[in-house]
Amino acid sequence: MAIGIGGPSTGRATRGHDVVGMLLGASLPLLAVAAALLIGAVMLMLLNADPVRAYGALLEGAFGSTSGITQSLVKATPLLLVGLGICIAFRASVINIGAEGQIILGAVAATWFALEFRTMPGWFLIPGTIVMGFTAGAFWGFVPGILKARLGVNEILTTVMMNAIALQFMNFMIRGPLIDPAGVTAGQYLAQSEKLPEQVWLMRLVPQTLLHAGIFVALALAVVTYVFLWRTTIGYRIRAVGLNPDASRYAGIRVPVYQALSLTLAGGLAGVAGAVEVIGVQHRLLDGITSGYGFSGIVTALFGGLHPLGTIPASFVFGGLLVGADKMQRAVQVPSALIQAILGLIVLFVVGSQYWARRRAARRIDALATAAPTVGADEVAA
Amino acid sequence: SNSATQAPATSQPASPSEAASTAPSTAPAESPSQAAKKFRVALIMPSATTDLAFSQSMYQALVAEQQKAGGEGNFEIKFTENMFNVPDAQAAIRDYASQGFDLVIAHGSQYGAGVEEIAKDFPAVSFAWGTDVNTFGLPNVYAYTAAAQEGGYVNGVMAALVTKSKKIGVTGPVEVGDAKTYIDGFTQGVAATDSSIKVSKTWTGSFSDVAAMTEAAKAHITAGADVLTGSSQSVVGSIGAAKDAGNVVWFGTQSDQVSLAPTLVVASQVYDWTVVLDDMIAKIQSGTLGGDTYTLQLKNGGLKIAYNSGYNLSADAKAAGDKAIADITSGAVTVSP
Amino acid sequence: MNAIKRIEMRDIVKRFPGVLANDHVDFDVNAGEVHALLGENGAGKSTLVRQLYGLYRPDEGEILIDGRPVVFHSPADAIRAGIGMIHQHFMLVPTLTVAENVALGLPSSRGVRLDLDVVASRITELSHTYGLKVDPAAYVWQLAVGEQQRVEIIKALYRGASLIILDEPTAVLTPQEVDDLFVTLRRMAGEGHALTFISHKLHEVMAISDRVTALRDGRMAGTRPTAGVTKEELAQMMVGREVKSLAPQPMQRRDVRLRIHALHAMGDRGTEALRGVSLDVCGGQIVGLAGVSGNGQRELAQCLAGLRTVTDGRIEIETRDMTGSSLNERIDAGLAYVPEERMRDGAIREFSVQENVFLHEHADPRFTHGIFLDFGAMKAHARDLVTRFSIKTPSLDTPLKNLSGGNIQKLILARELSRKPRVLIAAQPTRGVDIGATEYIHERLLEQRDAGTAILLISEDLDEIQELSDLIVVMYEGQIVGTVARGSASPETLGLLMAGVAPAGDRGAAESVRPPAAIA
Amino acid sequence: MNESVLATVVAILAAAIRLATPYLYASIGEMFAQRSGVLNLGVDGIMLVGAFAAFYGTLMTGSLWVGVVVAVLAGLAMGMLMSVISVTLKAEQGISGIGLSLFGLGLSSLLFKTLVGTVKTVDGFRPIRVPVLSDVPYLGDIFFSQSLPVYVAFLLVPVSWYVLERTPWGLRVRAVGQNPAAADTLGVNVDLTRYLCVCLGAMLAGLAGASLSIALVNLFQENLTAGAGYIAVALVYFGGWRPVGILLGALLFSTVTAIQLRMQVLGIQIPSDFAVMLPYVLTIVALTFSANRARQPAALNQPFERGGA
Ligand SMILES: Nc1ncnc2c1ncn2[C@@H]1O[C@H](COP(=O)(O)OP(=O)(O)OP(=O)(O)O)[C@@H](O)[C@H]1O
Ligand SMILES: Nc1ncnc2c1ncn2[C@@H]1O[C@H](COP(=O)(O)OP(=O)(O)OP(=O)(O)O)[C@@H](O)[C@H]1O
Ligand SMILES: [Mg+2]
Ligand SMILES: [Mg+2]
Repeated sequence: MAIGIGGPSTGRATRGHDVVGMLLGASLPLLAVAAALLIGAVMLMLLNADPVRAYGALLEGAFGSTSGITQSLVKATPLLLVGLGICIAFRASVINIGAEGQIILGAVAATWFALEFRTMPGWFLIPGTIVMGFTAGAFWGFVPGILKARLGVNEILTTVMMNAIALQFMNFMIRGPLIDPAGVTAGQYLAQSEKLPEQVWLMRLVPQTLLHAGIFVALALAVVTYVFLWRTTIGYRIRAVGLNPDASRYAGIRVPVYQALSLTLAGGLAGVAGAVEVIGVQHRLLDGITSGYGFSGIVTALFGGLHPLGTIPASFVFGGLLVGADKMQRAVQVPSALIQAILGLIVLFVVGSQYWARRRAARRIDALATAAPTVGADEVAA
Repeated sequence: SNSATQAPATSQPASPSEAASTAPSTAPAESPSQAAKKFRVALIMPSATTDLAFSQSMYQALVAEQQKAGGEGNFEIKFTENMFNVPDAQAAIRDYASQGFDLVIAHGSQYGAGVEEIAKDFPAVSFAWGTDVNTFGLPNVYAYTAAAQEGGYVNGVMAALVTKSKKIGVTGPVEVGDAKTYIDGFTQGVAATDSSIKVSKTWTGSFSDVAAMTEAAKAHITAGADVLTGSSQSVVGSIGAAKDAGNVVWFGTQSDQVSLAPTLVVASQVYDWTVVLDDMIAKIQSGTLGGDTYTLQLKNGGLKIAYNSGYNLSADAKAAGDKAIADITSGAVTVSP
Repeated sequence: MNAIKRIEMRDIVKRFPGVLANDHVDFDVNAGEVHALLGENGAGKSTLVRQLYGLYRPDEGEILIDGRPVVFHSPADAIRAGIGMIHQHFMLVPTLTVAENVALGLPSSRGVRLDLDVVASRITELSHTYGLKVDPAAYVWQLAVGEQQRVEIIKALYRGASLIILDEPTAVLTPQEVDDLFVTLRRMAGEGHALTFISHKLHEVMAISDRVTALRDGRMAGTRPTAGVTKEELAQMMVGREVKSLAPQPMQRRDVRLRIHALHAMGDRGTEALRGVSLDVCGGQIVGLAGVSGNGQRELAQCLAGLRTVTDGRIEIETRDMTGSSLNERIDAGLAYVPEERMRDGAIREFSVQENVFLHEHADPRFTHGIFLDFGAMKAHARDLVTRFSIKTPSLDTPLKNLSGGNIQKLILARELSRKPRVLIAAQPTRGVDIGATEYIHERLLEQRDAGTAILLISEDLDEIQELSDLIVVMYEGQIVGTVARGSASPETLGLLMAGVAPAGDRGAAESVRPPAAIA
Repeated sequence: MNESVLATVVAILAAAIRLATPYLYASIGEMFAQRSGVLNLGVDGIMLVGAFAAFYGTLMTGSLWVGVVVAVLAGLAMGMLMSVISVTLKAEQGISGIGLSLFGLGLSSLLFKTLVGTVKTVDGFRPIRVPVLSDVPYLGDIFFSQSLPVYVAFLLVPVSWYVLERTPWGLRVRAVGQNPAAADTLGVNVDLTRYLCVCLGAMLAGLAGASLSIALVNLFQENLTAGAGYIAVALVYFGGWRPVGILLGALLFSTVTAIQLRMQVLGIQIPSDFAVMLPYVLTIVALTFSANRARQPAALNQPFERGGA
C-alpha cells in the first residue's frame, strides 16, 4: 500500500544506505505540519489572535519548560504504543482504526485486575495489569482480524463499529460494576472507577509532574517491535503478506493467519497503552481515558514512516504538538476546536506530502538501476 | 497571593495567608501592582462554555461576578473548555496556578486528584473544585457541589400536577453525576405527589448525541407522555421534539432553558454559582484561601426554580411547587440523592 | 472520420528509471499497409507505440500525422486523431458486458441515456464485416482469451480508428486463431486501415507484414520491405547475433515421480476447470503441457502446488498421496514450483534480492536461530545463488523491482532449483524474458532433467514446448485431449488439438487420450 | 392493548424512516465515491460542516433553501480538499479520510462557537402529509407524513441507480472503479471522474448533515453527527455498493435504533449501554453475513498512476 514510503523499506536499509529516505521521511512530515500551521495562523488572525504569540506559546508549552517536556513525554507514551501497533498492522497492509476501542478495553481490563487483586504486591500487580491490558486489547483486535481473514469483512468498518461498542462497554463498567463506591456514598454517581491501590501506580520520574515509568515500557516495546518485524521469521511473514499476499500464499505463508495476527498485536499494543494510562497517569478508570490517542496514534506512526524506531521521535514531536496546543489555547484563549481543525489539516497534509517522498524514491531507482554491476563487484566494494 | 496581603481590608488581622504569602511561593513574579488591582480567575471545564448546562452555568456566574467587580479591568477571567482529558486539565490547572491567578476553579469532579496534588505545590494560590465536598484538608482548596435532587423534587411535584396523561418521560445521557441525582429527585417528587403516575427514563449513552435525544423524546411522546424533563447539553434535542409535538411541556435543569421553547418550558432549576463565588472571593481577598465547602441549595439560593412567565402554570401546581421549595428549605422534606 | 494516410514518428527518445527504452527511433506507417515491429522482450516496442497512443510522452522527437506535427496528452487525443490500440495486456473491464466495454468513454446517441442496443447492433455489423465473432451481451469475464482480443479489435474499429496498433496479438492464440486473425488484418488493410503489428515471432512477421522495423535495446536495427528479407536476416537484426538452438539428448526413463489421477477442480468462476485430468511425469522426463491459456493449465498447476482445492481425484508425489496436503508439505516432499505470474506470485517487488531468495526457506533451521533470522547464513546462501546463476543485481539489498524481468526470472528459478527438487512445475518459465535469458533458462531445465528431476513444463509457446519436451500433452477445456511423443506431431496437429479439434487420421493424437503411462 | 402495540409499531417504523434519512444521503454519496475507487472516510467531517452550514444559513436568512444550498457548497469544498489529497496526491485514502473527519469536526465546532456561540434552534422542514396517501391507515403515518428531505432521500435511491447503471457517465464511473487503466486507454479521464464522484458524494454528505440540523433536530451542536458518518460508510459495504442494498441497510440500522430507544420507554430491562450497543453489534453481524467482497470495486482504495505498477 502506498503509505510508509517515508520510512526505509527494509530493515537492513536502516543500517546504511537509505539515509536519504530516512531524512526525507523525517523532514517531509515536518514541512506538512508547517503548512498546516500556516493555515492555522490565518484562522488565528481571523479570530484576531496573534499567531506569533500563539505559536510561541505552542512551542514554549511543548518543549520550553520541564513541565512542558515532561507533559509531552506523558502524551508520547500512549502515542508511541498505539503507533507501534499501527506500524505492525500497516506493514501487513491492514488498516487499524480500532485503537480507540482497544485502548478502552485495555484500560478496563487493567483497572478490573488491579482492583480485583488490590492486596497483591506491586511486582505482581504492575506486570499483571499490563498483561491484562495487552490481552484485552489483543482480543479487541483479534475479532476484526479474524473477520477479515476468514470472511473478508473490511477491517476499517468493523474496527470503527467496535470503537463504539467498547465505549458503551466502558460506560457500563464505570457506572456499574467498577463505579467508585466513595462517589456513590457521597451521593454523586461519577462515571469513574475507584482509585487503584498505590502499589500498582507506576513510579513518577520527575516530582510535580505526571511523567511516569510507562515511557520505558513504550521505548522497550518499540525496540521489541523493530526486532520482531525485521529480525524474526514471523515479522518477515507479516511484511511479506503486506507487500504481496499472492506471492506469500505461493510461498506457503498462511496469509489470513498473519493478517489476523497483525491486527491482534496492534490491538494488544493499544491495550497496553490503555493499561499504562490507567496505572501511570489517571490511577483510575474514567470517561475520556483514550483522549483520542487511538486516532492521533495513527498520525504518529505516519510521522515515523511506519517504522517502530522512527515512531519514537515522532511520538515525542506529536505529543509536544498536543501539549503545546493546549498551552496555546490558554495563552490566546481561542476555542479548543481550532486546534482540532489544525490537527486534522496536519493529518491531511502529512499523508498528502508522501506523494513527493514516492517521487523521490522513484528517482532513486534511477541511480541504482542505471549502474548495475554484478554482485561480485558489489562485494568487493563492501 | 499578593492580592491577599494588600487587600483593601487593611484592618484585617494577620491571616494564615500572610504565612502563605511569605512562604516561598512557586508563583512567578507577575507584577504585584497589577495583581493588586485585578482579581484573576481561571476556569477549567469539561465541556463548552455554551453547553446550556453544567459548564455554562459556572462561566456565566463568573461573568456576572466580573460585572459586579466592574469589568475586565478589575476582574480577569481565563478559561479552558472541553477538558475531558484529565491529565490535560491537570496541566492547565498547574499552568494557571504558576501564572499566579488568585483563584483557579477546576469545574469537574474528575479533576479532584489533580487539585489535591497541585494545591500542595502552590500554597499561595486558592483552588476551587466541584462538584464534590472534599477539600483534602488543605487550607487553599474550596469544594462546591449542587443538591440537584432538590430542584428535581420540586420539578417532579409540579410535573405530577401538570400531566394529564399521567405519563412522564425522562431523557438523560449516561446515568451518572447530577444527571442522575436530578432525575432521582424528580422521580421522588412525582411519586410523593401522585404514585399512579408512570415515569419512564431513556438513557442515550452520549452527552452529545442530539439526534438520539430527539428520538428518545419522540418515543416518550408517542408512548403518551405529555411532560418531559432531562439533563445534559443534548436535551435541546428533547426540547425540540416537545416543540414539534406542541402539546408537550418541559422541565429544565442546570440553566434556564426558556430560550429554547418560550411557551413550553414550565420551569427550570437554575444553578446560581454566584452565591458560592461571592463568599469565596470575599474570603480570598481577606486572605482565607480555602478550607470551606459549599453546596448549592434552595435554602441558600444557589438553586433557584425559574418559572417561565410565558407558560401559564395552574395556580395549584405553582402553589405545590412553592410549598415543596418551602418544605425543602425548612427541612420538612429531605430529598435523598 | 479522419482517415490517416501516413503517420510518422521521428527521432523518438524515451527514458524510464534505469532504462533508455527508446533511443532515437524513427517509425512510420501508411494507409493500407501492415508494418511489423520486431524485437526481443524489453527492446522498447510497447514503449514506442504507447507514445503513439498518448500513454507516454516522448522525451525527445516528434510525431506527425499526414505531415502535420501532433502532441498527444492522453489516449483521448490519439483516439480523436483516429488511432486505436490492442494492448499486449488486454484493457477490458471484466465486470462489464462486451457492449458496455465498447461504449465506454463514448457519448451516447441518446444524450444522458445509454444506447447499448444501438452499440450492440453496430458491433454485430462490424463482426460481420471483419469476421470477428462476439456476443455483445456477454460479460467479458466469461470470454475466452481469443474472444477478448476480438473485443479489443472491435473497440478500436468502433471508434473509427484508421491506424490500429496490435501489441503482440498472437502471443495468446492457437495457430488456427492466428490464421483467422491474419485474415481479419488483411481485410482491415484492404479497407485502407494502417496497421502496426508487434511480435517477436519471425514467421508471423514474414506472413503478415509489408514492411518490418527491428528494435534492439531500444535502438533502431533497421527497416526493410518484408518481401526483400529472409528470416535469418531478421533474426540477426533483432538479436544482433546467431541464435543457437539446443539439441537435447533423449531421456533415460526413471520411476514415476508425479502421478495425477482423474483430477477435478473448480475454476475461479465457479465452473469446473479440471475435468478428469490424468498424467504421469517420470524422473528425468520433461512433460510439456501445451494449450491455449484458460483451458485449465493454471488450475492444474495450482492443484499440484496445493493452492487450489481438488474436488475429486488424486495427486501422488513418489507414490505418497498428497491430494489434501498443504504447499509446505509438498515442498518438503520435494516439489518445486515456478509460478506463471512472475511478479504477482513468484516474488515481492519491494523486498530485497536476498529477502526474495528466502520466501519459502526463511524459517529453515539453516537460516534461523529459533525465531530469529540468521542474516549471516542468509547472505552467504543468497550470494552463492546470485553468482552461480549469474543474476545481474547492484547488490543483495537492491529492491527486486529494480532488476530486469529476465534476472528476476533467473532468481526465482535459482531459488526453486537450489532445493534440489524431485518434481519441478515450471509455468511459462521464459515469458517476457529476452532470448539470452531464455536460452540460459532452457539449459538449466534440461540440466535439471538429466539430474533426474521430473519436470512438468507448462507453456503457451509451442516452440519452447517442442524444443524441450520428451512428451507433449495438450489440454483443452480442462481435459487432456492429446498426448504426443517428441517430434511425432507438427505444429498444425498440435494447434488443432489445442483448438479442441481431434485431427482426422492423426493416430498419434486420436488414440492418445489415455494417460501416457499406458502408452509406454 | 393490541391498539397500543400497533401504535408503537407504527411509531417505530415512522421513526425508522426518519432516522434512515441522513444515512441515505451520506451512504449513496459515498457509494459514488467508492464505485469510482475512492474510499472516503471523511464523511462524518463533511456531514458536520454541512450540518453547520445549513443551520447557520437558515438562522441568518430564515430561509431553509439558503441553508440547503450553503450545505451543498460546504460539502463541495470539503470534497475538493479530499480529492486533491487522495486523487491528485494519491495519498492513502483511509488516513486522508480520518484527517478530513478531524478537520470537519474542528472546523464546524469552531465556526459554531465563533459565529453562533450558544445553542439556538431554527424552524426546520415540517412534515408534509401527502394528500390521500397519508390517510391510508398506518402506512400513511409511516411513509407519507414525513418532511421533504425524507422524501427526497428515498427518491435518491432509484435516481442514483439510474445514473450509475443507465447513463454513459455511470458507465465511466463503474469502469474507473473496476479497471482504471482500461478506462484510461479509452480516453476516460480517471482523475476527473474520481474528482466528480468524490465531490458529488461530499455534496450529498453535506445534505445529510443538513437533514440533521434543519430537518431532524433543527439545531446545531458540536459533534452533532456523533459518528453517523462512519456508519454511513459501513452501510455502503453492507449494501454491496448498490442503492437498494444501501436502502435496506439504512432501514435495518435505523429500525434497530428506533426499537432500541423505545425498549427503554417500554421499560424493557436491559442496561441502556447495551441497548445503545445494539445497532453497532448488529451492523457487524450483518457485515459478516453479507460479506459480498465479490461486488467490491476492484480498484477501491487504489490510487491510479498511468503506466505505474
Ligand atoms: N512503466 C515503465 N517504467 C519503467 N520502465 C519501463 C516501463 N515500461 C517499460 N519499461 C522498460 O522499458 C524497456 C522497454 O520496455 P517495452 O515494454 O517497450 O519492451 P517490449 O519491446 O514491449 O518488450 P516485450 O516484448 O516484453 O513487450 C524495458 O526495459 C522495460 O523494462
Ligand atoms: N517497472 C519498472 N520500474 C522501474 N524500472 C524498470 C521497470 N521495469 C523494468 N525496469 C528497468 O528496465 C530494465 C530492463 O527491464 P526488462 O524487464 O525489460 O528486462 P529486459 O530488457 O526484458 O531484459 P531481460 O528481461 O532479458 O532481463 C531493468 O534493468 C529495470 O531496471
Ligand atoms: Mg523484459
Ligand atoms: Mg511489449
